[in-house]
Amino acid sequence: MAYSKKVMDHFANPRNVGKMDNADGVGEVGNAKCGDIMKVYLKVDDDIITDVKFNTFGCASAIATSSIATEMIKGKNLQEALSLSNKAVVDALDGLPPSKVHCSVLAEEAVKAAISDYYIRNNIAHDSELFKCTGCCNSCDNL
Amino acid sequence: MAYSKKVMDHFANPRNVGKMDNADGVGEVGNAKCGDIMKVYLKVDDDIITDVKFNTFGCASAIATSSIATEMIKGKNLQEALSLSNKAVVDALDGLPPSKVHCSVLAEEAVKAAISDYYIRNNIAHDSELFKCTGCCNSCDNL
Amino acid sequence: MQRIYVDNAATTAISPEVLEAMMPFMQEVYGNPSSIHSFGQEASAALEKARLEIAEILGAKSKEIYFTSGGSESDNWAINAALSIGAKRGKKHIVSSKIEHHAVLHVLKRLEKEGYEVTYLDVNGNGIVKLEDLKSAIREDTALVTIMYANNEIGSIQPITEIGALCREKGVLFHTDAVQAVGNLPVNVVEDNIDFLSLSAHKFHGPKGVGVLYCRTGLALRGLIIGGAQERGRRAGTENVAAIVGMSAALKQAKDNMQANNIALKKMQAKLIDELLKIPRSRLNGDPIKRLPGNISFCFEGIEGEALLLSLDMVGIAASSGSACTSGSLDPSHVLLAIGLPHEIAHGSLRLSLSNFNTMEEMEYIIENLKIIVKRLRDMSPVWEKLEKEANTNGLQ
Amino acid sequence: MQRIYVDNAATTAISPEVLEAMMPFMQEVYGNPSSIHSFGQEASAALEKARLEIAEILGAKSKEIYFTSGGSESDNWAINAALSIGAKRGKKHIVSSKIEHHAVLHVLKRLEKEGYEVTYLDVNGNGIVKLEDLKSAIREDTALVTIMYANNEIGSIQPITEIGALCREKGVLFHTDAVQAVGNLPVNVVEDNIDFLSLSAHKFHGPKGVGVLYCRTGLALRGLIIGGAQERGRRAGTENVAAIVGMSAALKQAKDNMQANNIALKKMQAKLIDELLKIPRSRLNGDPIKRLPGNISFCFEGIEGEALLLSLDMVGIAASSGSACTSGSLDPSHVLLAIGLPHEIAHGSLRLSLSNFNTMEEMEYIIENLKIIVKRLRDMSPVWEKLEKEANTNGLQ
Ligand SMILES: Cc1ncc(COP(=O)(O)O)c(C=O)c1O
Ligand SMILES: Cc1ncc(COP(=O)(O)O)c(C=O)c1O
Repeated sequence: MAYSKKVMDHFANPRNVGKMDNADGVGEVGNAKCGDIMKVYLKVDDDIITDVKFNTFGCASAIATSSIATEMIKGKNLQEALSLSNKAVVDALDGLPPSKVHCSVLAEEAVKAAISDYYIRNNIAHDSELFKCTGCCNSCDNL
Repeated sequence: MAYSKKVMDHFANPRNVGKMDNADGVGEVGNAKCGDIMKVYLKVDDDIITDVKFNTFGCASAIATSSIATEMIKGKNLQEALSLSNKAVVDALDGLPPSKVHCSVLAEEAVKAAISDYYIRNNIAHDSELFKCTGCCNSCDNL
Repeated sequence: MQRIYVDNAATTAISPEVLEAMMPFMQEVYGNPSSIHSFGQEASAALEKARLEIAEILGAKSKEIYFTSGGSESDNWAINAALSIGAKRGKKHIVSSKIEHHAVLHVLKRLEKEGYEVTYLDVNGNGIVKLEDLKSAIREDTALVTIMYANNEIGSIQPITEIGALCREKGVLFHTDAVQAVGNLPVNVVEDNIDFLSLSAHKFHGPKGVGVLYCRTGLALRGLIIGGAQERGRRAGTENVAAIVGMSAALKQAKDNMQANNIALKKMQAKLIDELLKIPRSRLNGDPIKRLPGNISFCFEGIEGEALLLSLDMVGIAASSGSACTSGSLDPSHVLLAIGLPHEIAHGSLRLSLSNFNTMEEMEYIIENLKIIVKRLRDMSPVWEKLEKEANTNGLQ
Repeated sequence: MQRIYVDNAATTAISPEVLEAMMPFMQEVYGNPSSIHSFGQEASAALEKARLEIAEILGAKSKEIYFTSGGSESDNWAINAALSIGAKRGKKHIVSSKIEHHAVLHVLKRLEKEGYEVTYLDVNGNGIVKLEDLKSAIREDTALVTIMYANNEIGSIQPITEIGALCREKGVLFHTDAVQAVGNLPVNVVEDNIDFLSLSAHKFHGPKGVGVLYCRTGLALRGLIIGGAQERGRRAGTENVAAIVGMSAALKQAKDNMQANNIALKKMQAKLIDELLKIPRSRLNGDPIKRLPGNISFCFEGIEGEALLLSLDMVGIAASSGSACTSGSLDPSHVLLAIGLPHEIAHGSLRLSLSNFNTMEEMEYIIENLKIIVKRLRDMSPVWEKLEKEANTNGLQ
């Protein structure tokens, strides 16, 4: 259960935490029953993510993965943001305990859900396969 | 396994320990396989036990029970000596641990065996029932 | 930074007096109690003295006390031993509750796989077993009733006297996991008709890794760990003399100070409960009256327990979200689900468990910081956002 | 009065350095290692550090080390776990030896009642298992070979490397009770192909009530004491952190000083053996070469062991007649019978077991007093009288 310094830093001082009133895309994944919900807000300007905010209900690693994921996509174009993998999130946090890796998957999915929302709002064609829930966070099955 | 002070005293300073060259009666009970052998020598004068010696192979309580038993019969007449019970021996020692009570039985039997030997040597009629092994020391059965 | 330890249901600090009592047995008196020489006999005398003292405090006889490595071993052992008694008459049914500690529950789960049938009694909303339920659950083939004395998460105290009386009346063996009760409540095995009882020293300022199984005389106690003739041939292993002496000292201290401690604990407990209930959408778990004097169990809607704990830890407050053994697992506590909480609320649980080493000033500090932390986490919680919206909508209607 | 402790095979004194390593964990660092707050994480870090240190010394991996309450629990657990692996393939046969510790033997006896078949290998006159015997004892349905590393009574060291290799070759699980070996001999689980190994801290100047079960990765380790998720879900119970830290410190100290200690021990051992062999009708039990460096096991004909021990105790010498657990029982040691001694000789046994806290001066004192005591007890022994008579008669013929 020992978290890296990076995780604790992002938990204690989460970056980009907050809501966004007039977001261009909003994604929410997870459910309260499982214990983790992440909501990501995007401001998109000319295919570039100019601002991002998140709200998370969940454990310290859920908050930390949300925080670092938002940091990693800010200023990137949507294509780059879409390529964010949960592995990259874990690496950026200097690792996560095995039981917490699902949080990084959730963070990846939250970003994708927000981008998907942006595409849909703007009628931009996209490969919906990319946005399917990986089902990796199988904590729901355990309940 | 805690022995009384009395037991330790009789073990450390056994009374009447030794052999007797011209004993009037000698009794030996127990066997080395069981771990206890007691040998009691009597000098009898006019039905009175004027001297008594013992030799014992065995644990501390075997030595202590032999010691106190010889003390208890010295100066007594044979009838009195015959009435020595293992219980009296245990009491005189302020008790024995349960696993060591058989030693007191052995002591009683050693005294009786010596008296029996005296009776036989002197052709004195006696009730042989009195001298039967009680079988109480069933340590042999456990081997 | 100030450090406040309010996780005494997980484990306690060894009290200085207990440590002092233990020290000779970690230094000069190191003999093996089974040895017949003086080093051994000194150790053996201390062991038997401790056994007698513990027995007396529990209302038991010396020879009914078996030393173990702690609460879990005692629980495992008691259940296995009781069933081996029942097995002789083909009894294959066990009654327990839904809120037992894992040291009981996991044993029962394994036994179910091995052909035993287990009835897990429901508890009411306050976490208390209903006697009528127990009465109707006991069957002809019931080998054992195992119900904990007091719950480790929500602090609820079961009606043990009544349960014990009922079991005795029905002729069923009764085991109670009293790990959280002993040291905090007066426990008497005779008055409560207890056949088997588990306790663990580290819950009452004794050392870790040592406990007791009480087993009533007359019951055949099948060994779980066998070998040497220690513990009258029922529990093998060179005895942990220092720890056992420490356990006895700790129990004695707990008993001597129980009344005074309880008054102080209840005052701190009341203060925390009063103040934390002022936080909106918070709830106290467990029975408001029939609860351990040092236990405060809360749920805060809209936030998750681990984040709460780590936030508290960052300001020096050591608490727990439930039992120590399950901290870090994904599933919410089976105890909170058993008292009827939905998953999303059960996730936001916090257990503060006090000891007589805590102070009222610490309570103030906890309250102040907890309020800030709950607000901070809620502010970033999409669940809280939804709850607020719903409330506003309802308010508007 | 001078007090000399030469019963280190029964238990040892905690070394001052070990106690020092333990103290913080009996005072400030009292958290439950399962707790996620800083108190818990400090304890958890110490626990994992100890695990790694112990693993490295044994040539094992960290995750192969399970903390237990001592050697007996480890033995019970290993045997039960190994059989549960074998049970999946219907294996119902066990190979062991006639000289195992009761923590193994009693488990095997119980298993025999439950339908297992056990082959107890004979040992040679020096207390050593014969490899050919083992080879022919292993069958298709053999689930486990359990043979001790070194014997606690007579100190004989088994050919563990060869046994391990043979078991691996035959595909049979191998457990070794290394309680007397670890700390005295270099033990490497990989080189010796060991699948399960038991050790106990109090045999090498660590605290009582704590031990290790080593279980090779890849083997399904069925829990004996289950409940909380401690020890990766395999052994429930709040970890005895202080004792575990002490065990690791003790093992490290034993390893670092092993060479120097062994030289000193062997010197004292040789002195005692030489001098005691000068007593008429005395014999050294166990192998003269393949023996634990601190073990001296003797039989003196014509006297009984307990009387000898208590006499030694009266002059301040703490020794044993065999294993501590059986001192005070009526039956002579199964180990001495297994090496072929008749009952009457086996009764007169004495075990002196040294540690690096002993000195050459103490050996002198022991020799001097032992000679006097043996003579005194023989002088009052009717068995000795007979032996002398027989000798005289034989001499006359
Ligand atoms: C060979 C052997 N195995 C097992 C044990 C049991 O260890 P413990 O007393 O720590 O349970 C001992 C010592 O008592 C021993 O010498
Ligand atoms: C109710 C209850 N039972 C059993 C246990 C297990 O005790 P131990 O950790 O001492 O094995 C605990 C605490 O961990 C507990 O709270």
